[in-house]
Amino acid sequence: MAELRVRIGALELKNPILSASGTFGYGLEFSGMMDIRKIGAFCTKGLSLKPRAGNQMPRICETPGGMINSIGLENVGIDAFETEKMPAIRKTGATVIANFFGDTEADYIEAARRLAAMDGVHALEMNVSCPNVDKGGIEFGGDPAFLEKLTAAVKKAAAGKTLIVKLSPNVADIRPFASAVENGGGDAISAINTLKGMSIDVKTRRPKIKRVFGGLSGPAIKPVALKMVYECVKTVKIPVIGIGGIASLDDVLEFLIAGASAVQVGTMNFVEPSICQRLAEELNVYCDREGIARVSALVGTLRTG
Amino acid sequence: MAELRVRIGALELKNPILSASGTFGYGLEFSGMMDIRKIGAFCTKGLSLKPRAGNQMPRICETPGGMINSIGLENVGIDAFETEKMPAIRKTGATVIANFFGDTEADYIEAARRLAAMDGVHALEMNVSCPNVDKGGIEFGGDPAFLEKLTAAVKKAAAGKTLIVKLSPNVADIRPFASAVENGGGDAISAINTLKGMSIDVKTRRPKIKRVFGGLSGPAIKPVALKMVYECVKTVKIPVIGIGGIASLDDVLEFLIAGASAVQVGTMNFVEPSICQRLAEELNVYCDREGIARVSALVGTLRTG
Amino acid sequence: MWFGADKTMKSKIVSSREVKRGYFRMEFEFSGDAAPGQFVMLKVAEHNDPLLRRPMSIAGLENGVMSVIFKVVGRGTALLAEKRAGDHIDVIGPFGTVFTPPQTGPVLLVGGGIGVAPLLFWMKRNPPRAAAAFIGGATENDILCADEFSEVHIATENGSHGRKGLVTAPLVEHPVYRDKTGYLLACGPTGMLKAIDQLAAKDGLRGELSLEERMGCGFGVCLGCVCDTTGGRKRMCVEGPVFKTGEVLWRN
Amino acid sequence: MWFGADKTMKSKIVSSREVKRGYFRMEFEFSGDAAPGQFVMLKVAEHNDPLLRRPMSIAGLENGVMSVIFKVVGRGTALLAEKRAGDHIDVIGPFGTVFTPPQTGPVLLVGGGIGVAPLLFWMKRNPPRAAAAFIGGATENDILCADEFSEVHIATENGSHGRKGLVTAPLVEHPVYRDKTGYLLACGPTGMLKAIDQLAAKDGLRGELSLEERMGCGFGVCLGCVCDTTGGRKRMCVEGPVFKTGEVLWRN
Ligand SMILES: Cc1cc2nc3c(=O)[nH]c(=O)nc-3n(C[C@H](O)[C@H](O)[C@H](O)COP(=O)(O)OP(=O)(O)OC[C@H]3O[C@@H](n4cnc5c(N)ncnc54)[C@H](O)[C@@H]3O)c2cc1C
Ligand SMILES: Cc1cc2nc3c(=O)[nH]c(=O)nc-3n(C[C@H](O)[C@H](O)[C@H](O)COP(=O)(O)OP(=O)(O)OC[C@H]3O[C@@H](n4cnc5c(N)ncnc54)[C@H](O)[C@@H]3O)c2cc1C
Ligand SMILES: Cc1cc2nc3c(=O)[nH]c(=O)nc-3n(C[C@H](O)[C@H](O)[C@H](O)COP(=O)(O)O)c2cc1C
Ligand SMILES: Cc1cc2nc3c(=O)[nH]c(=O)nc-3n(C[C@H](O)[C@H](O)[C@H](O)COP(=O)(O)O)c2cc1C
Ligand code: FES
Ligand code: FES
Repeated sequence: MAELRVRIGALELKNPILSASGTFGYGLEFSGMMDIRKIGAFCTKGLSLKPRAGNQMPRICETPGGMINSIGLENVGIDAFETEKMPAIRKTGATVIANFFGDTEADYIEAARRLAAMDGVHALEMNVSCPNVDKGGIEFGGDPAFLEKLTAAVKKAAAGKTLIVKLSPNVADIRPFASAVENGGGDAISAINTLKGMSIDVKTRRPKIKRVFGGLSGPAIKPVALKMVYECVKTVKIPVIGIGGIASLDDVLEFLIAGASAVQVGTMNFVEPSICQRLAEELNVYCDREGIARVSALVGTLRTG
Repeated sequence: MAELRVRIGALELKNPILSASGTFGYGLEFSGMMDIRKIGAFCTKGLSLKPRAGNQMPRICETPGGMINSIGLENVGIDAFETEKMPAIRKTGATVIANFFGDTEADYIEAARRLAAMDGVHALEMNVSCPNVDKGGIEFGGDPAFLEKLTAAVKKAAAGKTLIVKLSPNVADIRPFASAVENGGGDAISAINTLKGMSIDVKTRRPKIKRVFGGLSGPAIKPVALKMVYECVKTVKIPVIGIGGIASLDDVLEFLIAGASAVQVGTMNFVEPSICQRLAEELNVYCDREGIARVSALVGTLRTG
Repeated sequence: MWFGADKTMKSKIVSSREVKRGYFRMEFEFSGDAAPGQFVMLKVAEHNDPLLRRPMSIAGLENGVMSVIFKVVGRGTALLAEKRAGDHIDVIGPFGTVFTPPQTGPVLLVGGGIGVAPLLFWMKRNPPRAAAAFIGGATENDILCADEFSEVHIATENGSHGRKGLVTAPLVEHPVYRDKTGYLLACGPTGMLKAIDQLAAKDGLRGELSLEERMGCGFGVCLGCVCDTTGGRKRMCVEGPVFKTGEVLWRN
Repeated sequence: MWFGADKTMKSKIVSSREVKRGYFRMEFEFSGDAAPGQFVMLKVAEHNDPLLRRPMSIAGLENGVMSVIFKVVGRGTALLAEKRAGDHIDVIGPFGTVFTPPQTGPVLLVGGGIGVAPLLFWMKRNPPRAAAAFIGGATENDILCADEFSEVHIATENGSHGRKGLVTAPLVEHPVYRDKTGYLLACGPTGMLKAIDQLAAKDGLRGELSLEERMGCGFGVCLGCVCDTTGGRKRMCVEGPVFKTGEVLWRN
């Protein structure tokens, strides 16, 4: 039994396999399909102060090796999350990372304050990169100077809880954004969110997604994600959590070798609901077989040159 | 028999199916595998004034629904192209778009002048987006102001030949780059070149590409390409040629409906050497079946809202 | 448990045959129960393309063998149609709400095209309850499983089988509809369901409609399948696919 | 013509069997000719994942039936191994250079693992020419087709079959090697080929080596398969895979 524990800021995780926000609901939906205590943590659907109905339908479609979504950050809101979801989540024994976003800086700060104070929330993940909602998302994460300021303000509101900042890949160079998170006092970076994409139904000549553009995820984006994660790792000292197209143990290993301290699995939860648990088990078997005593010894072992 | 001819600047193409630079060699390699006169045009491997040996091996690898390459713009150089390749190419009766690049602005201008003057070259495609070579590529296409200046200078050197400028997708927003080409006097835009990506061999813990990063292409990138092409179309009045992940007639139609005047097929030439010819034939059958008299009537027919 | 942490756990296909041109009926082993109205999510290919599972209504479940009936409409269903007895298929489910007509009283089944699948399952589990089935389709080739219902009324758009026109025509003429004692269970294209919903409202009948939508997951986490109802925004895969008449706020 | 504009043109598989654990021999219909040393590009899946074709040396071609021998090393070859007689496979080729030993004189064949495939083809086309074959592999399981050669010398790294050690050991002891009249045709892992190249230089023999590299296209347009030679940078799929001894500038 290899040592799979990893540390992200103040947060200690059982293992480095997490499930990604927006692909794991509020954690409860997977009961009976997998054992949520066997994975490092799960990230909640992105939460906002007020509940949101999200975008109009259709808001998902399939693409080669991936999918596009334009859910529009539908969520129950932080109040309902606290009263209707958290009691049940606490009972599962899951490690909970509350993913959140806001429409304004004040919203972000207030959401972070609320979630940080919530019993059973172990860490926060700030989404500054959702391309779906008119006023949210990309604007917050699109300017390094503003991102640094936002990170600092939110970190203060998080009152000691680990703050992970999740970056957008829809930038020319992700490195200044990684630095902004580090300089703003963020505890960790997670990357990547979805790439902007589009698909057309040629029969109806309509976009397959009502709002035309959506976020591309799944195996198709893995090479882009891995490259950006590697760039973040080379830029900052804080831990980086790798996300994007993970579907197999080899994919997990690619991100760890590139320097990610942990990974999140997104789209593939839809295809194989128990994938995170399977990958955690396979990672353990792999480490034992390869004589790797602690998984952290794998992190950043890429041999270049 | 539908009217498949389309016009890109001064260039009239038999049909809107072209093969993309770097995936079709110098056109001669496909003889016996397809009839090059049946496609709109082919884009040569990127040419430079001096021959180049390209990057070290390994320089390709497969990814989910795509591939990464880091060829490093290996090419025979414009002299050898003229003396060793062009005579044979002229005999094929192909419509030739000479793709080119340089290390300096002066190189670009001189390459354009040479190619524009070459008998049998019908149009030029300027690659400002190759991420593979230390001093070339992204730097030229990464700043709209510079891109506009370069386009204007090269357009002058092209002495009336149609100049297509090929854009990089590795930018936060492609629209200023599209405008730069238009303002600089470019006749058309082609988009997209490859997305930056990375892949690791977990057994050896080495990057699968010697230079670590490479360009991602193939079906995986189609949604990203389509979105960027649509953005270009909405931004400029000059024609846009759609490139990225095209593998089927439906893919061609997606780009045309989004507003591309023509398309280029890249990676799929490797998998199915006669794909461009097949798609041109299928497009004709489709137009006839749907009662579309001229293919240009399809362009930009996306219904939104 | 209906599936394990092992990705390779799959159900063995017992049979697969083309019942009408482009329509297939597939049977596979399935341990566990399911109720009429529910669906399963099938993985059609081993690899990442096509990536997502495909939802299929359960058309029957008996002695550990589940059946589905599907129409080939795209890549996923084309791949499904290539599978043969003895092959394995990766199935998860059952998911979704079930038909819950009142304990007593006659039930009218209305199916359009492939929509007969869940009705067939309900009928098999409740044989004496179904007063009549109404089956519609574009042509004769689109009328499925008609001979498995005892009283059946058929309508095709081109008149090639049964009445010419929509399936709602024979429905509204049926005595059990006209005397308003019939409870409707309907599944089919959205247009048909909307028409039935409006008829039921106008004529004062109650019933349930099984809807369809693109689904990313099938178990409530992607939020890709929502529809608006009188009770707010619902996920079609968890709070549906079966909704009461009068509940759905139809888009356009 | 060996393939048409129609994407669906495929070759019918005549047989496929596992000849050793993890090694398969597949035969499929092939109209047209090919020469020993050449290879074909096989599409292993219908859809986009895995995307690229896989190169395979031609192990035989007789009466319109081509054979290949392959080892399952990854996803592509695993999918190939699932194919059965009667299935179809999308093949393009032949591509690449051919073995061109001098018109007369004894030939020594040296194959490592799956590298015997093109040698087998050459031997079948030139039965009296092969003086001896030298076949090496990690274990007994990796020694392929040994019984199809008349004079054969075997070496395995673990000694489970033939001599323990590398295949170069029996090679250099062979009289036809020692008297320098032998012309070498070798195919196998890069390390083996490099060793043979160096031996040949040292001992003054000539011959040809068939190299391997990841290939994107197989016909010279992706430039993904280059290697440096005394004649400059060459594409392994067009100017190779067969190179003369002394021609390749070995990387590290
Ligand atoms: C709860 C539920 C139960 C279903 N039961 C059945 C059934 O019993 N038999 C049957 O034949 N079909 C059923 N469907 C529809 C079936 O899931 C789709 O036909 C199938 O997913 C199409 O896959 P494809 O790859 O062949 O088509 P694609 O290439 O993905 O798409 C082809 C066309 O089908 C549409 N489509 C894709 N997915 C769906 C979907 N989930 N729902 C509706 N349309 C879709 C696309 O928009 C497109 O127009 C059901 C759908 C749902 C949501
Ligand atoms: C000219 C030529 C002839 C060949 N002939 C044969 C043959 O007769 N029999 C046979 O079994 N194999 C042969 N190969 C190798 C064969 O093409 C690869 O084993 C195969 O492509 C691997 O595919 P995969 O999807 O199973 O493995 P992948 O999952 O793609 O890769 C598994 C491993 O194989 C390596 N690999 C992938 N492609 C190649 C390649 N083209 N060449 C070498 N290594 C590769 C990868 O780097 C990786 O380490 C030949 C290769 C070439 C270039
Ligand atoms: C349907 C869907 C909804 C998502 N919702 C959110 C969200 O609410 N907040 C967030 O930070 N990321 C969200 N994401 C992004 C994922 O968490 C993840 O970053 C992305 O999908 C890439 O990982 P993958 O390729 O493994 O899916 C969503 C992704 C999908 C597919
Ligand atoms: C192996 C390879 C080499 C390429 N070389 C060039 C090049 O020399 N010049 C250029 O402008 N684009 C080059 N490209 C980019 C393609 O022309 C095309 O823009 C890209 O591959 C996206 O299209 P696809 O997804 O259809 O392949 C190359 C692509 C590949 C795969
Ligand atoms: S299909 Fe994912 S929530 Fe319904
Ligand atoms: S494999 Fe493409 S050039 Fe050789």
